[in-house]
Amino acid sequence: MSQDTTIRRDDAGPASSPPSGRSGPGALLAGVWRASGNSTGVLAGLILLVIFLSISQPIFLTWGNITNIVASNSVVLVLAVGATFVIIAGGLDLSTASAAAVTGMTYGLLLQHGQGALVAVGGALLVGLLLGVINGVLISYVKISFLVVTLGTLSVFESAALVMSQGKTINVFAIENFKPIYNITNGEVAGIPYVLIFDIVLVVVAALVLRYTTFGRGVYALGSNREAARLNGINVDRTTLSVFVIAGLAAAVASLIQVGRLTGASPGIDSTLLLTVVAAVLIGGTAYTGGAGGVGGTVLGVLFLGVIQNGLTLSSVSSFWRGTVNGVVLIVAVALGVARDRGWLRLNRGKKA
Amino acid sequence: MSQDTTIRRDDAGPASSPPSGRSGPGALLAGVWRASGNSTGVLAGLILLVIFLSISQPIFLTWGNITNIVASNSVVLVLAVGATFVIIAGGLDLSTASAAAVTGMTYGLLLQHGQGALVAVGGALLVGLLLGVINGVLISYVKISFLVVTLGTLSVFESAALVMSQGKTINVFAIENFKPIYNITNGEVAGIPYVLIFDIVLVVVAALVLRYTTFGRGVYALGSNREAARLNGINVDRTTLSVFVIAGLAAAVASLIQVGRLTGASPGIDSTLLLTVVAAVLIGGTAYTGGAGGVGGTVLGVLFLGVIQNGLTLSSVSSFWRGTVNGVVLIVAVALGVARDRGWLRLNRGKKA
Amino acid sequence: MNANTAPLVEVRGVSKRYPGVLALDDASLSVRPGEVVALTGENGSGKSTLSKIIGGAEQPDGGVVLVDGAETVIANPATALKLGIVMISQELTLAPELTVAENVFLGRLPRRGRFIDWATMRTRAREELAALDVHVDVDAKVADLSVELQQEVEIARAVSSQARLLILDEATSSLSEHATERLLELVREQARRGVAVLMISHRMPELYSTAGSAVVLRDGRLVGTVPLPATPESQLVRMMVGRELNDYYGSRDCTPGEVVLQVRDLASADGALAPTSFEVRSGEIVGIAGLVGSGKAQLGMALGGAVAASGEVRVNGTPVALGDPRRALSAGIGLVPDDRKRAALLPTRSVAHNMTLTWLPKISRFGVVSRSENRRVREAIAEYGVKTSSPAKLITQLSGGNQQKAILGRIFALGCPVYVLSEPTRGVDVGSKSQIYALLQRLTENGAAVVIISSELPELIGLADRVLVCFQGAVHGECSGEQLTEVHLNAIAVSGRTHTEDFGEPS
Amino acid sequence: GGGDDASAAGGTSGLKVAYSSPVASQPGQQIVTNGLNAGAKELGWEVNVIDANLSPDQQVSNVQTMIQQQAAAIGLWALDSGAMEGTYAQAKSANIPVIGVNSEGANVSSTVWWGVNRCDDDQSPYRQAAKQIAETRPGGKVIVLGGPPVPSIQANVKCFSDAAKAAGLTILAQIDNTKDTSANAASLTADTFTKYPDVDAVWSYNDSSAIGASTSATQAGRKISDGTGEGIIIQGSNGDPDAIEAVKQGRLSGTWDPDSYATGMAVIKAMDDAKKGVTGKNYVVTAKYWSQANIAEYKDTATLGYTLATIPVTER
Ligand SMILES: Nc1ncnc2c1ncn2[C@@H]1O[C@H](COP(=O)(O)OP(=O)(O)OP(=O)(O)O)[C@@H](O)[C@H]1O
Ligand SMILES: Nc1ncnc2c1ncn2[C@@H]1O[C@H](COP(=O)(O)OP(=O)(O)OP(=O)(O)O)[C@@H](O)[C@H]1O
Ligand SMILES: [Mg+2]
Ligand SMILES: [Mg+2]
Repeated sequence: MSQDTTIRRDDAGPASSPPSGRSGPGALLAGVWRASGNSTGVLAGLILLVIFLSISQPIFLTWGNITNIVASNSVVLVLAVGATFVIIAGGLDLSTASAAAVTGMTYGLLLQHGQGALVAVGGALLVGLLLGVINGVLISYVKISFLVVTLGTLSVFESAALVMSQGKTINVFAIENFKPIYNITNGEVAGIPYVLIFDIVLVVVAALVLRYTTFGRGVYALGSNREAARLNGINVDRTTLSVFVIAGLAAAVASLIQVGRLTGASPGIDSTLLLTVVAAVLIGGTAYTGGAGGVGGTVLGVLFLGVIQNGLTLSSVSSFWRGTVNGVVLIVAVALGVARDRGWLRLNRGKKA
Repeated sequence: MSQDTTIRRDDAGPASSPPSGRSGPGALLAGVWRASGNSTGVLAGLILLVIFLSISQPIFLTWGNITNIVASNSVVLVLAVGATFVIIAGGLDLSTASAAAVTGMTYGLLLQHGQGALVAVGGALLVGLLLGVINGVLISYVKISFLVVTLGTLSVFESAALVMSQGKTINVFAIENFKPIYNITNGEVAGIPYVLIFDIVLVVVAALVLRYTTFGRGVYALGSNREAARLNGINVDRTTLSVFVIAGLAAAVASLIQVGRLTGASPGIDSTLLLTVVAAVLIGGTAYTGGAGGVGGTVLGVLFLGVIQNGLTLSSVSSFWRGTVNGVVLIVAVALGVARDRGWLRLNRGKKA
Repeated sequence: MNANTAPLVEVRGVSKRYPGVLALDDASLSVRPGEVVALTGENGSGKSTLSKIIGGAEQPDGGVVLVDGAETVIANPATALKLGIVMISQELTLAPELTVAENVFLGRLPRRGRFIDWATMRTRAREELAALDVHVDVDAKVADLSVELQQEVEIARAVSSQARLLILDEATSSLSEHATERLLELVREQARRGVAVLMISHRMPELYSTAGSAVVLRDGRLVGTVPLPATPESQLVRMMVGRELNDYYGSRDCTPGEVVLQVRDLASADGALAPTSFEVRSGEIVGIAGLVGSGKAQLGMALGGAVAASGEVRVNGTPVALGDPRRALSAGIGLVPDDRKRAALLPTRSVAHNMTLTWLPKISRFGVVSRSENRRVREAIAEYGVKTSSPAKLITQLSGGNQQKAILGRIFALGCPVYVLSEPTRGVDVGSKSQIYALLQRLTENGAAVVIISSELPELIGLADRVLVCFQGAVHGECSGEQLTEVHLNAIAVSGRTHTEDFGEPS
Repeated sequence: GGGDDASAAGGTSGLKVAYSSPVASQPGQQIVTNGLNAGAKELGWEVNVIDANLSPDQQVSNVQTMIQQQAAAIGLWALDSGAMEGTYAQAKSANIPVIGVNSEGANVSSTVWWGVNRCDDDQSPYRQAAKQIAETRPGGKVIVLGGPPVPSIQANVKCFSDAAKAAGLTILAQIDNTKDTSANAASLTADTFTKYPDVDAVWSYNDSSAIGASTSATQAGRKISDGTGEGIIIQGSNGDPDAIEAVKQGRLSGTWDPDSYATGMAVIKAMDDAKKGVTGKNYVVTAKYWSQANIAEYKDTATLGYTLATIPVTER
């Protein structure tokens, strides 16, 4: 099993390698299919799901419903983008949902204490950065395993969020300085929610950083072979620290969106959030042992999970059966990718000898 | 980070390798210390914790409290022993807590429908085996990544447990055929709880299987290098299937203990159970990438987490602060192991070079 | 010699396609009991693919495999093992977390009753290793051993498994001369006992001393089968690379210049390398020889900053901070480590990204990788002869020798003043070796100082101006000019000093 | 204030009692703890609260610890009342009275019930809730927001749904917020509002889900009704401080307050009765509905001025 780390086997494919130059008109779909690399199954599953839902639920393809999907999955998306960096680097940040609770509480408390909008946002980001630094330093300089560190900080951050307000939710709705964030998270321009624009910018920037910067290359190298990365001049400790800082900042940003949406900062943590975030990254084709994958796949993963949820709600599936549908759809979608690899679903792949 | 997979670095030590024959009088403590391999830090942490609690909480070292610790951690222990096999083989079974809910419901329903004690127990074990087979077949024969499969079945099993009784807890306390299991899980002989005896037998058997059977060594080989195992004629698919079946059976046994203790079968799943089980295995020194570790370390891990919980309850630490204590103690304990490795805590280790 | 016995294994018209390459195209071969067949060809010609098909690790797309004259589907390695086909593959197939003893008996652990008999396993593992003249703690974890010792463990496993057909895919490539000799003797002995052997190697002397015939592949196609040692080497090489190889080691037209690399009392923190001092001038190639465990690899690692070390290293007079590969690189020391898999390859990345890893600081501005990346990669692939269907191909899908060329290319392209190359031509075919030697000569002509650490003495003698010999963790002697012979080098490597009287020459 | 009763109880002063909290970090449970402490103080008792943190298994071992520490009485809000019989039996054989909170069992001495959990007559809170909605919006369309599959929540959902149908309301959908977070409630209701834009009211099993629904209603451009006027009616339950705020700000139409403070005190009262030999009783804590009409009268627990004699509890 140790090699069986990517979602599909064998062909780690060009998902994250530079486009290999072949082009030509037509066959666009086949191109996407081929290029989807490790996330083919999820892409195929997503397409089938969208087709099925558009037919069975007329409301599904309305703009209102689409913006709902975007709004309800932005928190997961932002956390998942942060987690993608950590997982590509060969780590895992179990503390991410707890860190978001702390940064959200920080933002809420600062607002409650009469701080300005910028100070509150800045404070939350700073605390997110700090939490990332704590994880990163313990891992890269004290040399404790990332699993132990983030398991420990998961618990510590959760506790810290509770201590901050004695377990109470901080209601920020009536606070004047909350308005800017409220307007941004809930507003739209020309019918397009600001959050959607933000998500797109975030994903594009993250993808560019991973692909076209020395830092991004270092992250892949670190996850692929730590020793080789070290010997080839990558600052392994600093890169490790950086990915955890990115995860901490992602937690802060996610918590701002969350508080903006819910108009209150709660110390409670959704116990399924961590698993959802990690699941999104992994089914998006990022290998859990690191070194392969990318944010493109993560977006697919988040969308896939989000569309299933939305579909389940729209189709009023009984809450007892939701889990079954959810799990089966996930397994089947990924099995599609496996099938593709084994040539069961040949699509314009060129003949074998 | 990809190499930084064991809890401590470098010296993965003899934790999983057979006793290497050297012996001699004296220096017993030093021997245990040396032999503790990957779980040194946790062992040291556990010893310090026990000393601290014995002094600060007079009730801590009473037999009643000790049996309480045993009783409340047996479910985690049994699941963790199953998880140890899977993790050594290089996998991870995220569905284990959900599987336990299904087997517990099976047992409860069979009792409720008037089946005999043996039929009910047998039925639960059979269902556990079946759930393990489902995971195992999807992973080893359909070739879907273990993370996706068990993430999917986590959700499906959870849902199945809810559907089985429409979300209701099945109270079995008054059912005559429940008595045997009740007496076993809560009874004792000569002051020693049956559960403790069962735990010891289970751990010893599991340790012997891992050390002294070809199956056990195949599990290590698989986790250490899947391709090497395959090329050397180890039946990789069957071994993979087997470890998931063991995890399924462990879930069934754990659920029997759970129902015996709670006198009711509940479809609800403790959301922290999965993380606790995995944490116990990992802090016990089993590498999450597989190939190294063992049940001895897992026992230490379970005890460590169990003693922290017990200590927190006895010392009436505010529930807000529990997480902080928990997390800090965990990180510090493992840091002790790291310190040992780097020679900061040299203890009769023999000189290098 | 056993031409009339029926073939044990015969391969007829086998082909195998990987995405983008036809690795095998209608290839055929047969091996008889007691016969040693050499399988040769350039890097990427399909040798490993063919041996994997016989070993059950891969399935052919076309063609048939006959075992004992009957058409057989070797569905998996377990089937192959049952048929008595044992393979040592090019990539080590050890379980690194397990002990040496277990790895020797992986898949067939000795049992007493239902349980594994650890005592017997240890004793027998010790015996099997002793037969190869290897003395290593059988309870040691394989991950803690050097590549050479790991290779020995793998060989011990194969040799002890009573094979009918033994496949050695570059089994000697990471062995020292002494260990190689020992293995080849063992192979000849097995053949005398009726075992069929298929050996793959890029070292001509080995083939000539051991094999009875050679099968040559080029681009996946069979070029021909010739008897050995009757066929002259030049003809065999021509069959392999399609041209004559003149001036194998090449030559350089320059005299050593200024001292570029100054090493004073360099010692590794773990004690594997005792304080060592030497200098290398620009335009000079200095070789480092030594037996297994002599510390020669450790010397390279210490120079490249890969391990903690003490002492002083200067490049062009500027001191280099030790124990930090980044500092070493930016000071101009380019290191190629000997353990490709552990310390050089990024297995989940493309050929392109593997190559540019080291170039990143040079080809990026403000942390952003320049657009010229793709062009540079394509140029380097052409220049260093890396055979790949696309730069975007995963590096692990390249043949072993081509992986090595990609790694060399990424360091050579840096234009460093100092190169430290540990086993640079491991697994590289004769034609490409010659190209690499020519490249090295060019690098030195351009003023670089080169340190080559190698266990192939002919290579050192052919290339180096002088050779330092390591013995028990320290440099114990230097040979140059007249004295640069295998006999001299071996003498120092084995005992730590020259026995001048034995040769009757003044030193 | 109410020290008279305590001095009358005389001999029981100085007792150490214990309470097993299902999840001590939730705001409502904290208020229960405050009530427990206030009641204990009045009697000169000491109360040790142990947190099961949502794990039934942990709760069993917590109660076993209490039995070992020989608590004088044990209060227990069972996470899963179907799964505690063995534990109750162990307490009974140790002669320790067990007071259940919203949970009963053969070996439970007495139980303190939340009025909101009753559904036996017209005055039952959720039947009133249905009636109120039907009065404001005759024949209105309602969304029922349920929670995790826990029997007590399911019973409440059924109580409201049945009453709603009886009152002529149409239930468009029942959606379950199984993750029990505002964020999840917000996503679920956002999807549902898109599907049913003409919804009149949302009834939610708890406050944090109601706040989630309020968020998505606002985002969908809907006004929240004050309970009588136009807009969407959103009723929560629990009387969380956060929900009280929301009612004040017009983001919730109202919340059903079970009075957690009185609940805590009632547990002490039941323990005191049990110590005096009075067992087998049901104490029902009266629920209050806070809406925009009466929210101005809301008082913080600290200023309520309850004593054990004056808490709004009826005994049955
Ligand atoms: N898994 C794979 N996926 C794609 N291509 C592959 C794979 N394995 C091998 N190849 C390609 O097949 C061809 C033959 O490779 P093979 O490993 O058989 O060469 P070889 O003769 O053993 O070379 P060397 O001497 O370098 O070991 C090469 O072009 C290689 O890139
Ligand atoms: N006989 C041995 N037993 C155990 N370990 C050994 C032995 N020889 C070498 N090693 C290990 O291998 C490591 C690398 O060996 P070293 O660099 O000293 O030798 P080398 O001459 O470079 O070997 P090679 O020819 O394999 O490259 C050493 O640090 C040591 O841990
Ligand atoms: Mg090869
Ligand atoms: Mg070497």
